[in-house]
Amino acid sequence: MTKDVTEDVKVIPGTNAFISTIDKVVNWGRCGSLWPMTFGLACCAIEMMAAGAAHYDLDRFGILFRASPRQSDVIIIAGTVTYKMAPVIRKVYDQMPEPRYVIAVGSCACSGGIFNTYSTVQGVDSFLPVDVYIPGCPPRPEAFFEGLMKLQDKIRSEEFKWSRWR
Amino acid sequence: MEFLYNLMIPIIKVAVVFAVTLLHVAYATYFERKVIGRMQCRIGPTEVGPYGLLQPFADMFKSLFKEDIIPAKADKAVFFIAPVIVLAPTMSSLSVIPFAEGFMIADVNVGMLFILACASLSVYGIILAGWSSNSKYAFFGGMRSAAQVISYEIAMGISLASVFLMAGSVRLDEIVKAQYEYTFSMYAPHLLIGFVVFLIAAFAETNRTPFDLPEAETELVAGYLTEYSGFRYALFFLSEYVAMFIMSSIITLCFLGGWTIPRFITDILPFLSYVPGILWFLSKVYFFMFFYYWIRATIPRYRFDQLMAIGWKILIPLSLLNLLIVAFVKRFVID
Amino acid sequence: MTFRDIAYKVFFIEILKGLALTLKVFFTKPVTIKYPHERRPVSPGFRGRHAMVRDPKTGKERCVACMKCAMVCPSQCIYIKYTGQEGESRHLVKYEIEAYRCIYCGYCVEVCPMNAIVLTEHYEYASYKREDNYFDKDRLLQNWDEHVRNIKADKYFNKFWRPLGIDIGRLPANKRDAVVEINDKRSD
Amino acid sequence: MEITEGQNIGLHTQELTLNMGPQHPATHGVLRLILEVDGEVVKNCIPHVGYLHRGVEKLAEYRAYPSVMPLTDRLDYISSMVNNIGYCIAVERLMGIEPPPRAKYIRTLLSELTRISSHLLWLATHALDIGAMTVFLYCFREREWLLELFEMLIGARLTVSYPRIGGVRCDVNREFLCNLKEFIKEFPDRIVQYETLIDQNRIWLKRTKGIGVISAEEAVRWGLTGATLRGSGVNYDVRKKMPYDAYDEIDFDIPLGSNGDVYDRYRCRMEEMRQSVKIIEQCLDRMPEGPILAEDAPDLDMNPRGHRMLDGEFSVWGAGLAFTDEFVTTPKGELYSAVEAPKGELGFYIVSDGTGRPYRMRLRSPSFIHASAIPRLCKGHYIADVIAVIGTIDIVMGECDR
Repeated sequence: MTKDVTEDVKVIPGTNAFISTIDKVVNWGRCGSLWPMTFGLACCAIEMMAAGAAHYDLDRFGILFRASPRQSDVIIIAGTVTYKMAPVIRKVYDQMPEPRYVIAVGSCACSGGIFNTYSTVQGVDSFLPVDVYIPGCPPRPEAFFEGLMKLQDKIRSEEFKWSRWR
Repeated sequence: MEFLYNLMIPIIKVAVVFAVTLLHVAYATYFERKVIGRMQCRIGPTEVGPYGLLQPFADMFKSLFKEDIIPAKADKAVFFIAPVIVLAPTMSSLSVIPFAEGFMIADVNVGMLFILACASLSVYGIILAGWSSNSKYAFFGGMRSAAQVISYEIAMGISLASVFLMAGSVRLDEIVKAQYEYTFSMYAPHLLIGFVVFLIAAFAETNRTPFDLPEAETELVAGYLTEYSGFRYALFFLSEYVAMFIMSSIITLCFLGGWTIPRFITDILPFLSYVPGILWFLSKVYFFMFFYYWIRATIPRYRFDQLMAIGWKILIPLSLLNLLIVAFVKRFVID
Repeated sequence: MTFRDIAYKVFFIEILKGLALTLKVFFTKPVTIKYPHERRPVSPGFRGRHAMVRDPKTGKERCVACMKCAMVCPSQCIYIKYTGQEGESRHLVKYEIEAYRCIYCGYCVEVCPMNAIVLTEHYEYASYKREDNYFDKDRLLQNWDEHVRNIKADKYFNKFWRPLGIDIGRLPANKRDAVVEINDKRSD
Repeated sequence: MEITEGQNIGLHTQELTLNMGPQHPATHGVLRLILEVDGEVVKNCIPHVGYLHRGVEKLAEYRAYPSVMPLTDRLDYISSMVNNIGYCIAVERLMGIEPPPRAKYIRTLLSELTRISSHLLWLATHALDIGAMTVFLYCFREREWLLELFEMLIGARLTVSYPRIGGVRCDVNREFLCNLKEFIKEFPDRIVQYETLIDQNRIWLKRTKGIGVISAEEAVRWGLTGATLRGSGVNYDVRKKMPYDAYDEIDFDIPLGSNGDVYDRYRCRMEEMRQSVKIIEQCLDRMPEGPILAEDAPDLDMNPRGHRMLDGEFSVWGAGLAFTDEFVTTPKGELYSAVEAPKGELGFYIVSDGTGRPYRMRLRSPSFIHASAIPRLCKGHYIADVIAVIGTIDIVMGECDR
């Protein structure tokens, strides 16, 4: 069944086609139902709510806000992260099931923004693996959508990200 | 040969019913999002597949391939089995629902009682889910659900008892046939109080707004579902929508004449009698599903103690009153 | 409790009214803008991505390194380096904006005496890496080119270069004539 | 509300400690409440603040007066315009600058627009917390309209930084005024829509009447302001008592409640929205022509007389070094100035040491003071009522933690 590629690596013929099909289906599913967590920190959360409201309607993309981290796929860091809040965010992130994604929205979450102080984390990428950064202070809901679509693009190109935890 | 025939027919029926129901559940979520979206000036899912029609499948694939988290301090065995306890009775109660004349999986003579029993069984799953998660929010959700389902089941049972009294049977198909004798070929106008009580109790029984306290998002995060992720969460989700389907079916069967349509309509438009009964049945069921969503889009949520007060102080006396009146009328007027 | 109250209670009048409203909205047209397919027009002067104006005559930036923008910037996200001694003209060496630190208050646009910096109406520039939106001088000029490419008119005017209603005598000479020609530049 | 004590019937019961927040869908940001509950009844409640402490007051000490304004935007981010105006008024009083009348009217108009947008967001989240999710969407529909108006005016939707010390940044244009007129014509009907859904609804009444009751005297003692105070029947409004901008020339009423419960505060805010529409109409009618910036108003770089070149390589972190005697300075002294923000009385206390930067800026933020009253309001009620109480005091953590 197996075929030697080099000395150590063996390949089962035909699996690539199979795996890439599964990849496609799974990634399509993930793109179509990215559930973010209802988690607002500051100003950007208001624009996040506006993005979910009637004029923009995140539901069109199959995006539903879930309150529990266990059921959400993406955590949207919308607002200033302080040193007091950072452990909480990390804990919430750790509670999310794989695969999980992080979007940093707005200047404060991306880099600390205007608040270059003793109490503010200078960018959530110091303690979370951020997938997409959305600039703006706060970003328009459209910019928010664009960030989510960038994340979907990223998910679409993922490979083999369904086998590790199942 | 006859044995094979006897075996095949139920299997085909089971396959059809389950396929219909699962597809229904998938699209009930889509339908809900669309309906509520339109009521809120937005449009609901559109981007996944044409008109967003593949949305349920995207959700399904996603939750199938999510990581399955079991909290470290959870009671593992119970945590595992709770979604099954919720789903299994709910699905099995589908087997006694007559979708059309003679179209039911199991023709049992206590059909209605079987459904009631199953409905009370599935609440154990919710309690266990809340308890085994070892989370305070989940625990509150489970407790609320237990109290709520138990107290509303009484009102529900008593209001159904008036239907049994009128029909003289607890077989669902006979209840439908008995209704056909009446003017509108349904019990709803005659048993108005019972109908309203049952409707309200059905909302509470399925944990829908305004009685969605066990999973009240803004109070208890996600209630008993708080710790469930991925596929296990999807099972709860599935059983909630199946339960809604069953409740709508019971309302249709017991109060709205099931698969029949009022006789005066067929008198005027005779060609309507050729339409298969299952279509009438499903259209009535879907109207109630729509009503569920409609209510969800319109009114706020009760508080826990108020919910219990309504159940015990208003609905149960009302349903008892209804039963009394029906018994009286049945004994002295109809007979 | 009046008769009306009792009637409201028994017949669920207020809930029926609510149901009627939601049903009415159900049959009206939704207000949703289907974003990737249709966009709401951005108001002129929206404070979006930064750009440095490319002078149509020289093809270079207009900045004279006066440092005013770096000084007023509340989030201190503008980094400038220049050469040139006191008394002679300065030469801009480095002009960098960290877009992820910027808070889009538009102070730099307003304070710039040369109309060299502008916040364009472009807002879709989310990125996968934080470095992607660290704009240096060339990138800022490139942003300007990208922005100008979509403008049909010959001239560009940002309303914060010369705020409406402010006495013209208060403004530096360059800001009084705030319009930028963008036609010449397109040839290169 | 009666609470049966566990000990009285001889059973040993233990109170459950429930941690609500900072990640909780109903705590309006990052408020954290530690609830001690007996069953579902809240026996004790300890609010924890500081999860959004960003050091705004400290940051203000390192910035020139005009550059502090974007910081005030992000205090109460729902009503950033009022914060800006409050700050500008404080600095103007400190510097002795009088803004021209047109600027005053524009500010008044925009304060009220902001008040509407803030109250809409309050209603949206309050109703969503109690379970009426459609009200949320309807409120955001109108709020989007308002944000569009702000964008038309200044180019930003939320964090506007619109006013300037001594006036406003730019004049209102015709497009803005046309849209605004359309909005205020349409808006009262929309308020009726929200009221159709919740005002008389039996569930809403049950959830809000008699919850979080606070008497007038007690409310004053707790230091409550704004609609949270007026719901108890105390007629205190900074717009009337200490008029600023053009409020003394405008005729409007202060809606008052009587019971001091969640429902009365809800009614107060709904009426305030109607009053705001009335104020905007008057502002539009009476708005005079003229300049929008005072003659002696400083520029953004605090430099009225021309520009001083700096030497050599310049590091932005030393920006403070640039302010020398040549720049506009403020007289020494200290000052407290308050405006009526949608949440309550928003005060700025500024100490000036005679340079171009505030020596100390202290904020009297209504949300912080209201947050301290949460335990008083929700003790003895159910968990679900805690949500209603958080909603009714209209807390914004950005302002509370600063």
